[in-house]
Amino acid sequence: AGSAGDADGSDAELVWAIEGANLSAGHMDPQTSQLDVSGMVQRQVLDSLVFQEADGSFSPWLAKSWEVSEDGRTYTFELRDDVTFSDGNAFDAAAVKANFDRIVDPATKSAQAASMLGGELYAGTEATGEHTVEVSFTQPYAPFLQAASTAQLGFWSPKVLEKSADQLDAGGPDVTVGTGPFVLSEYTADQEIVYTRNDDYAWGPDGAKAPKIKTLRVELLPEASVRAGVLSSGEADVATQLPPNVVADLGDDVTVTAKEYPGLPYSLFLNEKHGVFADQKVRQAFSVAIDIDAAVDEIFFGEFPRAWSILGPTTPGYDKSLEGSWPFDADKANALLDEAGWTERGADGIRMKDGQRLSARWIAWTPISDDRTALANAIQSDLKDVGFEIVREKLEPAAYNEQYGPKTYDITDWDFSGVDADLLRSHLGTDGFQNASQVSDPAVDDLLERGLSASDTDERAQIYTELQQWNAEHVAIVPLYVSSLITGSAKGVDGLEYDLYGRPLFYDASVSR
Amino acid sequence: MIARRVGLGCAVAFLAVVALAALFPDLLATHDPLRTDVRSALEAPGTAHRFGTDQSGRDVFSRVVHGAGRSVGIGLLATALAVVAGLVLGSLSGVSHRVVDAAAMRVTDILLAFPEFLIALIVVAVLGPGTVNVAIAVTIAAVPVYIRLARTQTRTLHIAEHVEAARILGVGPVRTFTRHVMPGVLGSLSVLATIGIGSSILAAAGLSFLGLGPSEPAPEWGLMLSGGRNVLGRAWWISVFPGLAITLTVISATVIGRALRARAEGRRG
Amino acid sequence: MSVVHVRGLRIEIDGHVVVDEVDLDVAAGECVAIVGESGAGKSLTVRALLGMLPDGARMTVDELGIDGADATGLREAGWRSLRGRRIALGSQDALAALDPLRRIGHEVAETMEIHRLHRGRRDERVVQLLASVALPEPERRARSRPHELSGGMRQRALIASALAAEPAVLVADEATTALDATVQARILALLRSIADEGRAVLFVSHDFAAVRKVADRVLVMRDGRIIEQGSAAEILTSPREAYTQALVAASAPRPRTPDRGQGDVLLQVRDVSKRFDGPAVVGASFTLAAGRTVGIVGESGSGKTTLARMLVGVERPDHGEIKWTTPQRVQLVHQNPLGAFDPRWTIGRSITEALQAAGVPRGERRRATASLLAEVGLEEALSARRPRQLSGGQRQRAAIARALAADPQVLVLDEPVSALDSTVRARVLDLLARLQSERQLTVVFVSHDLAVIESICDDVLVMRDGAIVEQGAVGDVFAEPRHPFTRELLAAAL
Amino acid sequence: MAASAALVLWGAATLAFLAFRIIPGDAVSVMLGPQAKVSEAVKAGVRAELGLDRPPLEQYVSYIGGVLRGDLGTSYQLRMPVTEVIGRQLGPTLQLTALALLIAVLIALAVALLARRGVARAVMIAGELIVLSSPVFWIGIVLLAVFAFGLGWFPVAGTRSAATIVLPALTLALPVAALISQVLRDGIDQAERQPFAETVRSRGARSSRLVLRHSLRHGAAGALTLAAYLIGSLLGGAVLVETVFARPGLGRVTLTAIVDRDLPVVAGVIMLSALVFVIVNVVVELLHPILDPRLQARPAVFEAPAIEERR
Ligand SMILES: Nc1ncnc2c1ncn2[C@@H]1O[C@H](COP(=O)(O)OP(=O)(O)OP(=O)(O)O)[C@@H](O)[C@H]1O
Ligand SMILES: Nc1ncnc2c1ncn2[C@@H]1O[C@H](COP(=O)(O)OP(=O)(O)OP(=O)(O)O)[C@@H](O)[C@H]1O
Ligand SMILES: [Mg+2]
Ligand SMILES: [Mg+2]
Repeated sequence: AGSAGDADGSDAELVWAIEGANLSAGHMDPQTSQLDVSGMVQRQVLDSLVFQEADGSFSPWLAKSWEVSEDGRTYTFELRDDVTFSDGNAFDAAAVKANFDRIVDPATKSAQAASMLGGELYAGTEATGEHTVEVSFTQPYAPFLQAASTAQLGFWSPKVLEKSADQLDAGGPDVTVGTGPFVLSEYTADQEIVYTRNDDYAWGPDGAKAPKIKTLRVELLPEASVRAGVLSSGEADVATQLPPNVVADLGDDVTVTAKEYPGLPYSLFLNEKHGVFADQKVRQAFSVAIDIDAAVDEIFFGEFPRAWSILGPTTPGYDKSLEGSWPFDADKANALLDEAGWTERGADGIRMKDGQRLSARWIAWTPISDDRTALANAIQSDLKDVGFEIVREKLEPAAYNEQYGPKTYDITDWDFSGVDADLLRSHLGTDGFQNASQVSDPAVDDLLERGLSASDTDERAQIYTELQQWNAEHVAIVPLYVSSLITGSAKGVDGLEYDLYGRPLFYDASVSR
Repeated sequence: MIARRVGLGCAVAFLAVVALAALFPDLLATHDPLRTDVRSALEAPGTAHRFGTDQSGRDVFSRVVHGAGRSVGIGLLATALAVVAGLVLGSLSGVSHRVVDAAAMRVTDILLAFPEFLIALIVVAVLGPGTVNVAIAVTIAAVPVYIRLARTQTRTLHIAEHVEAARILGVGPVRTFTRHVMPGVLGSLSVLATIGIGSSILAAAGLSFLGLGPSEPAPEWGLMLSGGRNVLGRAWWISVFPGLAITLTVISATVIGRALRARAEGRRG
Repeated sequence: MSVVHVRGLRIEIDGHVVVDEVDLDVAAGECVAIVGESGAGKSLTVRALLGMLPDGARMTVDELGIDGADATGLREAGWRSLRGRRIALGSQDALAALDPLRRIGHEVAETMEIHRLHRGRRDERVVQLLASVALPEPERRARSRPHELSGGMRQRALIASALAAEPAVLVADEATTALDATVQARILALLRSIADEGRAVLFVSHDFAAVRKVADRVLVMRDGRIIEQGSAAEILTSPREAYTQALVAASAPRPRTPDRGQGDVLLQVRDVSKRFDGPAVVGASFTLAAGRTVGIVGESGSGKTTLARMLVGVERPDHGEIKWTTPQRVQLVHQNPLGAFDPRWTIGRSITEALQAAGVPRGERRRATASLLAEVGLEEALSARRPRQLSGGQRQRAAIARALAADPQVLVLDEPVSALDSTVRARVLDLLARLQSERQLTVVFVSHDLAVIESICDDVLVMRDGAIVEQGAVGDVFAEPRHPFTRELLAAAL
Repeated sequence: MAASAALVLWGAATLAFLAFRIIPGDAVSVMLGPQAKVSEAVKAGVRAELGLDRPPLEQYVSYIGGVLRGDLGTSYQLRMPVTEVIGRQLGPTLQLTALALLIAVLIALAVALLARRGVARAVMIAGELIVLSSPVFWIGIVLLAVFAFGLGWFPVAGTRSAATIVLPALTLALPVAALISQVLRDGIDQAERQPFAETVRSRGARSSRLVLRHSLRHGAAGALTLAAYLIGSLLGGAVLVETVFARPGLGRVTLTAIVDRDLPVVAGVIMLSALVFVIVNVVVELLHPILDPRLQARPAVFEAPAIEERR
C-alpha cells in the first residue's frame, strides 16, 4: 500500500488496520470515552503535557518543565511557546485550563478522563502566565503526571471546545482539532479515518518533528481475520489487535510485536450487591471452579499468561505472591457452595436453595472476539459442572448500558489498561466509575485514598499489594488472563515505536516498498 | 421423473432426520452440546468427534444436532404465525367492505415495498435481539406476503363459480365461507408456507449471524457458522457443517414445497 | 401430381401408436378436409407433414413428399428449409398463434427473413399479403399488434403470415373453431379462395358444417386411422361407415322439438340494464311463460351470461325490474362445469351439499344422490371422483344433476353444450329435452349456436351489444328474421 | 403513478416515525453515552431539543414536514444530519449493488439461454436450488475461503483495489442470478409452450431465433418485475455481505444504527429503501410497455412480484 513518492518518501501513505468497531458509537473523543481505542487513534491529533518513556520516567512534551509542590497538591507546568493547534490557534495556559475544566465539567459526561484528572480531587487549573499553568488538587494526587501523559488528557483546540464540543464524540475533520503530528482530514464512520501530516509539527516527544509519512490511513476492520488478511496481502502496512490464533499464519514478512497491557487484566466483575454473589463463599467458589489455566493456555495458544491478580505483572505494584494462590479446585468450589447452603439440585443438575436456582447473569458488550467467546463457553461449562448456571447475554452498547446503569447484572467483563495502579480506584472505590462489582468497603476506600496521595514508591507498592490481597480473599473481581496488544507490521515499515500500552506511535515511522 | 421422485424421497428423509434431531436431540447427539473441553479444541472430524470440535472444544456434531430445534423451530414458528396472521387478516380484508379492503391492501403493499430482511432487521432493532424476537421479526417480515395471498385467494374464491354455485343452491354464507372459501385459502397458503419455511429459516439464520438472534453458548446454526468464520482456514468444520445443515434443510423444504405446489396445480410429478 | 404425398404414416407416442397407416394426397388447387372426433389424431397427422411432432413422438413413413421434395428421412435442418417455404401452418387460436409482443408486420415478414426472400421489399410485400387476405387498412394493421385486432382479423393476419413465403401447401388446423359464426364464414371463404388460386389446402376440423363449405375431399379419421374418404358431397350425403354417419348426423340440424304450448307468465323482465366497465346489458325486456324453453343467442360478449345471471339473482340490475309472478326455485348451470365444482370435493359430496341446502334429510341424501346421477345417465361410481377426473360431457351432466338437487322449477343453462364434441353434445341435448318434459321445467338456454337453439327452444332472444334486437317464437324468427343482425347470424350458420 | 409513489413514501415515513415511538425504553437514555450520570434536567433538555416532549401528533407533523424538506433529522450517535450519513456511505453500496445486479443479470441470461435442455439444464436447476437454499453470508464465506484464503485470487478485504469488490458483488449476485434465471427460464418455457412458438417454428425458424426474437422477450417481462423487486432486497443482502467482507457501506451503517438504536438513521434507511422502490418501479413501469405493448392501456401499479419468488 505504501507508495513511495519523493526520494525521502515524504508522500508515503501508511495504512493501519485496527478493530475500531465502537468508535462510531460516540467514542472519538478520549476525553469522554473510556475505550482504549479512542486514545489509540486520537494520539495522532492529541499531544500531552509530558511524555512517558519506556522506562516509566517522564520527559518534556508540551510542557518544557514542571514542578510538584511540597504537599503534592499542585503541579506547575511551564509550557512551550511555539505550539499551535492545527486550526491556527495558539496553545497556551488558557487552552490547558479550558480542556481540563471541560473534562471535569459534569455536563461533559466524562468518566475515565475525569477520573484520571482526580475526579472529586481536582481543584482547578490556573493560568498563572501566558505559558505557565498550575493544576491543583484538594489532596495530594500522585498519579497525575502519568495521567497527564495520556491522550485522555490531551488538548482540543479551545475554539472547538467553544463552538462544537458536542460533536467531539462523533468526530470529524473540523472538529477533531488538536496540536498533534497529524491532522484528521477525513472520517467515514465504521470505515476509515485519514490523518494527514501536520507539516508545522515541531514539538513532538523527544524532539520529534513532522512525521515522515504524509498520510496515515486508519482502516476500521472489526474482523480479526480480515485485519490479518489485509496485512498479509499488503493492503495494510500495520495491523493491531491481532488475536494470537492468527499470528502463526501471518508469514515471515510480517514483524509481530506483542506488548503486555499494563493495568487490570481481563477479568470478571462479580456484582456483590445483586443476587447470588452477595455471598462471599459463592464468589470464592466461582473463582476456583474455573479451570483458567487450561482455558487460557489452549484458547490463546499459550501466548497470553493467565492472571492471578487484579494488576498485570508489568504494572508497578504487582503482587507476585498471589501467583498460584487460588488454583482450579472443583472440590473446593463444591464444598464452598455446600457451605453456602446451595445443597439441593434441580432437575438439570443446577444447585438450588429455598427454591432459588444458583444462577448468575453475565452481560457482555459487543463486539466480542471469538477467543473471548470460547473462554466464556469454557467458564460456563466448568461452572455447570459444580451446579452453577451462568446465563450470558451479549448486548449491543446501548442495551448494555441500559443494564449497566441500574446494575441489574451478576457478572460483566473487561480489561482496563493503565500504567498507574491507581486505576483500581475506579474499579474498587465506592464511587469508582468502573465499580462494576459495586464494592463499597471503607477499608478499601481508605487504601485507595492513601495510594493516591502517597508519593513514596515503596509505600504505594505496599498499599496496592494490600488491595490485591483484599481482592484475592474477597473476590470482587476474578482476573483471567493478561492480554497483549499484538501488532503486525509489514516489511518496509520502519521507525515504528510503541507506547507503554503497546500502541504503535508514528512519529518516526516510514514506509517503503 | 424418477430423479424427481428420488429427490423428493431424499428431502422427506432428510427432514425426518432434522425433525428427530429437533424433537429428541439426545437420541442422535454423542456429546453434551454445551460441554467444553479446551484441551481438545479445534480437533478435526474423526472418530471421537464426527464433525470435529470448535474453539472451546465442544462437539460440533452434537451442536448441529441440538441446533436443529432452535434453527428450524424459529423458521417453523415464524411461518406458522405468519400463515395464521395472514389467513385471518387477509381473508377478513377479502370479505370486508371495499374501503376497508383497499386501505388494508395499501398498508400491505407498503410493507411489501421493503425487503423482507430489512423489515426483520428493523423489527429486531425495535424489540432487541433474542430467539423469540427473531421469530417475531421474521413473522412480521413474512406476513404481508401471506396476507396478500390470502386476500387475493379469498376474493377469487368468493366469486369463484363453484362458490357461487353453492350460494345459488341455497348454502348459507357462513357455511360457504367455512366450507369452500377458507379451506381453499388455507390450501394455497400452506403450499406457499412449505416454501416459506425455507425463507424464514434463512432470514433467522441471517439475523443470528449478525448476532441479533440467540446468543452463545446456545447451539444455533447461523450463530455457529458465524463463530467459525474466523478460523475457516484452520478449522473449516466449525462453519461448514452448520452451513450444510441450513442448506440441506432449506433445499428439502423447498423441494417438498414445490412438489406440493405442483400437485396443487394439478400437474403431477 | 399431388403436392402432398404420404404413404404409411405411423406415429408413436411413449410406445402407444396414435396414428397408423395413414395415406394422404393433396393436389394443387385442392382443399382436403380431415375430420374426426377429438383425439382422433388429426393434428398429429398434419404436424407430421411439417416435421413438428411433440417431444417423445416417433414417426415412421414409407413415402413423404412435400411440393416435390422428398421428406422421408429429413433431419431438423432439412425440415426447417421446408417449413414456411413449401408447407405452412395456420393454427387454431390466432390470438395465441401470433406472438402477442410483436407487430403484425414483423410476424408476416419473419417467414421472409428466415428464408431470405424479398430482401429490401419486405414492407411492401407485407402490405400486399395483408391486402390479399382482405384485411382492411393493411398499412395501418401491419403496425398493430395482435391484441389490437379482432378475432377474424387475427386469423387473416395469421394466414397472411403463413402465405408469406408462397408455400405450395397450407395447413389450417381448426382455423375457424374459435370464431363466431359470421366471422367463421368469412375465413372459410378465404381458405376456399386460396385453394382456388392453386395452392393445396389441408383443412382440419371436427365441424361438418365448416367442412361442407370449403372441402373438395374429406378424410374421416378415427383412432389414428383413416376409415373413410371421398368427395365432400359423397361423405356428407351418403357416408358408408357408421362412425361417419354418427358424425354427420350430429352436425346436421336436429329435429325441432314440438312447441310446448304457452303456460302462465312466470317472469317479467322490464328495461333491465347492467354495466361493468362498459354496458353489458342494455334495456332488456321480455316475459317468460311456464313450461317454455327460451333461447338467448348472440355473439361473444353480447351480454347473454350477464342477463342469465341476473335472472338467477347472482347479479343485480342497475336499472329495470326482474319480477317473478310467484316465488320460483331457479337454478343455474354454469358455462364452465369444471369451475363450477369445488375442485377439492368429490362430485358426490358437492351434490350432497346441494341436497342438504335443499333441506333433504341426512338419511336420504345418499339415495337421492344416486337417483340424481341415474337421472342424468351417470353411474353411481362416478360420485367418488373429483371434477378433474371426469370427461367434459360427464362433468356437464353432473352439473345438471346438482342443479336438479334443488328441485328447481326454472333452470337457467349457460352454454351447456358449447365446450362439447358434436356427438357428446347431441347426447346432452337429448338429456335436457327429456328432463324438461319429465320435470315440467321452464328453461332458459344460453348459446351462441343457432342450430342448437333452433332444435331445442320454443322462443328466442337475439342479443347484440347488450341489447335484445329481436325476440319471438323460434320458428318465426328463424323463418323471417327482421333485424339485419339476425339475418347475418343465420346466413353465417347455414 | 405519482399518487402511488407518494403513498408508498408517505407510508414509509409514517412507518419510520412509528419505529421511533414504539421503541421500548427512553430514547434519550439510549442515545446518551455509556455510564452517563446525567441529571433529569439535562435529559429533559435533550428531549426538548429533539422535540420529544411535544404531543405525538405535533411530532409527526414536524417529522413529515422535515422529510418533505429533505431533512431526516440528526443521527444520535454520529451527530451528523442523517442525509449526510447516508450520503457518505451510499457510494460503496451503490457500486456493490450495481455490479452485483449486472453480474446477476449476465449470469441469469447465460444460464437461461445456454442451458436450455438436457444435463446442463438439470445441473443449473440444481445449482439454483442450492444457491437459493444457502444463506448469503454462507455463500460469501465459502467464496472467501476458496478464492481469497485458498487460491489467493482475490484480496480478503479492503476497499481500495478494484479487485476487492469482485467477491462481495458475486456473493450478492448469486442468489439474485438464481432467482432471475429461474423466472426467466420459466417465462421462456411458458412462452414456448404457447401456440405462437409452434407458428414460429412452422415458419422454419431455428430454436435460437425463437428464443432471441420471441420467447426471451416474454420471459423478460417477469424477470424485469422480479429484478426490480430484488434491487430493493439487495439492500438487505448488503447488510450481510458487507459484514462478511468487512466492507464499508450502507449495509454496515444500517446494522450499526440498528445495533446502537440510532433511530433517525434507521428511519433514513427506511425512507431510502422506499425511495429506491419507488424509483425502480417507475423505471419498470416505463420499461414494461416497451417489452409488452399489451400493457400500455393498463394503469401502473406498484406491486411486488409473485410471492414464491421473493427469496
Ligand atoms: N404431446 C403429446 N403427448 C402425448 N400424447 C399426445 C400428444 N399430443 C397428442 N397426443 C395424443 O395423440 C392422440 C391424437 O391427438 P391429436 O392432437 O392429433 O388429436 P386431434 O384429432 O387433433 O384432436 P382435437 O380435435 O381435440 O384437436 C390423442 O390421443 C392425444 O392424447
Ligand atoms: N364480472 C364482470 N366484470 C366486468 N365486466 C364483465 C363482467 N361480466 C361480464 N362483463 C362484460 O360484460 C359484457 C357481456 O358479457 P357476457 O359474459 O354477458 O357475454 P356473453 O354474451 O355471455 O359472451 P360469451 O359468449 O363470450 O360467453 C362483456 O363485455 C364482458 O366483458
Ligand atoms: Mg387437434
Ligand atoms: Mg357467456
